[in-house]
Amino acid sequence: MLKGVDLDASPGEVVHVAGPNGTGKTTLLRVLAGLLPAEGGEVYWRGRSIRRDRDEYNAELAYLGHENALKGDLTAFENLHYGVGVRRDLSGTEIESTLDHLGILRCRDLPARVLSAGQRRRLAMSRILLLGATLWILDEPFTNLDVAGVGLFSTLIGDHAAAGGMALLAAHQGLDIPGIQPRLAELD
Amino acid sequence: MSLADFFYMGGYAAYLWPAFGLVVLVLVYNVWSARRALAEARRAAARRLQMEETRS
Amino acid sequence: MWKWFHMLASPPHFYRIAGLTIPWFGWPALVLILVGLYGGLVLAPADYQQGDGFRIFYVHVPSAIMSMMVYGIMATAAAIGLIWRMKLAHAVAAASAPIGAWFTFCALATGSLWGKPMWGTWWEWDARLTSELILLFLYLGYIALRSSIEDPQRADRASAVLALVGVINLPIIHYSVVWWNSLHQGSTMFNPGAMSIEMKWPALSMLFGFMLYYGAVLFVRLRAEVIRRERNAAWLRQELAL
Amino acid sequence: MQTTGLLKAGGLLYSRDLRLAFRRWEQVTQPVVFFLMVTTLFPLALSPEQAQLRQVAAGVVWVAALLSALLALEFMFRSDYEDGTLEQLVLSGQPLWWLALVKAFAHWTVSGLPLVVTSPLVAASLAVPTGAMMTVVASLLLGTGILSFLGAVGAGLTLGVRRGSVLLSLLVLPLTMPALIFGARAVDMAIMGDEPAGPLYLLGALFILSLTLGPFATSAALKVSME
Repeated sequence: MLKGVDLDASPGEVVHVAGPNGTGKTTLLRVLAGLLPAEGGEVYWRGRSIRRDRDEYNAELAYLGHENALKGDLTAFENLHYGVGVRRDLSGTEIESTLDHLGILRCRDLPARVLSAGQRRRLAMSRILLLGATLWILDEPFTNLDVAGVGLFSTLIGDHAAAGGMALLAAHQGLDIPGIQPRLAELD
Repeated sequence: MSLADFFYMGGYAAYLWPAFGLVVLVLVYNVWSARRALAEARRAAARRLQMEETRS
Repeated sequence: MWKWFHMLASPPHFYRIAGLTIPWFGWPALVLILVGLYGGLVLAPADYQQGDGFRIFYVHVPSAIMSMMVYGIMATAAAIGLIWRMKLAHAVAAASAPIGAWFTFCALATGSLWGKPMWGTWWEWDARLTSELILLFLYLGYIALRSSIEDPQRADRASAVLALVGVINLPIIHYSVVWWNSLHQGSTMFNPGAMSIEMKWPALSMLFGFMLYYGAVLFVRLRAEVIRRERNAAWLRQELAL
Repeated sequence: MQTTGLLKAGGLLYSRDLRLAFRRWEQVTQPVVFFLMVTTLFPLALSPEQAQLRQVAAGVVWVAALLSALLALEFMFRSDYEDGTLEQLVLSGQPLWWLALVKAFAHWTVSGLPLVVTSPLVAASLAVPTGAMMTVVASLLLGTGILSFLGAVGAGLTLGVRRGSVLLSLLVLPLTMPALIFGARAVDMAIMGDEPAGPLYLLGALFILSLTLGPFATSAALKVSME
């Protein structure tokens, strides 16, 4: 499906993977996250193939797919408690301050099932923040968000890059990330 | 031994010949179906190549 | 050696070599099977207990041996395909499954036809027949899984995992069935170890004939699999003379 | 930043799955109801006579339990697969075989264990003597465990596959036949008043085998299904 794609990113950088539908943005991101094996070629992280050091790579990676990976029957708080807890130790106050940061603290004890699509996307983004990973791979992070939400996510991505992290994101619209000019990788 | 004796098979003809016949049938069928699969694959590949040709 | 191996595994080479090899398997297979049939039906003396009925042995036992051997080959190929990500090995596993299933079917059907005059019933819950039946279920599961996954790569890898789980289970299934059977009835059929040489050789001829036959059919099916998986148009065009 | 240890991660995943199961209570109770119903069919179909029921009791209890547990098997990874949670688990940095083992264990807790608990009731209704109850429970404890760990492989392979549930039974049933043979035999021996230790040990060996090898095969199956 994808052929001749060459991509690299360094700390403090945001890479915007763009292109019309069906050009393989999702496939590319899934390959980069190690969820799909590349038929030819390799993905390297800190100079080492991710096939070799799977667990180390995963520990520094936060991936947001099309699906929010939320359990409808669990509350917002529980979703983060379990979803992030498998990965690293975290306290309840940490979760609450992140929920607050994303403007969904009042949904803390509501089951994810009753949240709006935009609120669920925010909740999924809280998980990305809480994971504390260096590399963010975000597949269409702005779906279902209102204008304020798009602005908030852009700020978060900008802050992440400013703190030395990096982000790869697929989005079909233009990006406006404060304080940083994203590098464009166009697929066709 | 006469031919009739041979086909009679000591009274076991009713079981023996179906068994042999079945195995021979399966052996022939396997060859036939494998060859058909190959022909099918070749036809499908040819179609695919022609489609690609017309597209480009 | 490694380089030669890689060359063989490249689709165009393999396709041509397989095409050249098929007659070398096919014709000797035909000869050996015909010789085995003649030897088994005409030359071999009748068994002193079972009379001419024992002659079903000449198709039943080689089929049963093949059914297990093909499963073993299938699982080995699947393991190679999983570990070294070799497409050709996956193709071998895929092409073996229907042939193995048919051998299993033959072993069951001839066993049943043999059982009727010997035991007086079409189906006896004999340990070997029961294991053979479960083996057929394993083959059918493998084929069903493969056919219900559309993406060929995923189908390859998923069915390979199943084949490996199956091959680990096969001896367990066999011995548990033997144990179960020994509780309920005594040993059955007859003991091929006690056969004389003139009774034995047609069976060996059949068995080797079946092996070569399997090789020939496998290669025909492999050619089909290679074409199906091939995306490189240049040689395909040449091969299909377009 | 402190990464979560193996045991704690497993504990979290386990308690998450249990909490989810209890919020969908009907999913837990359905296999048990099915189990009770199937075993009711047999006295109706055969005869209510105690001696006759006792003769087939071992087989009936075991086959019914196997089918009931099989019913729940397809849900082991289904919802995690559909909502993307499985991807997150794969990327969690924890070994996938461990997560697969924990999930299979959690699944057993909500689908296999209830069957084990209700089995004395079912056995009693089939005229199994009280002395054989321990064997019924012990054999099903091991048997449902085997089905969960072995069935996890099949559940992983059939994720996102057309007609997955029928296919799943087709794949898993032949693999569970040895367990059925030993389990039903142990119960049968206990009913006859014999010492059932032999088949129980063999059942235990099968359990250990599926517990140790199953999770690795499951993790391979899950990786394939994620592609």
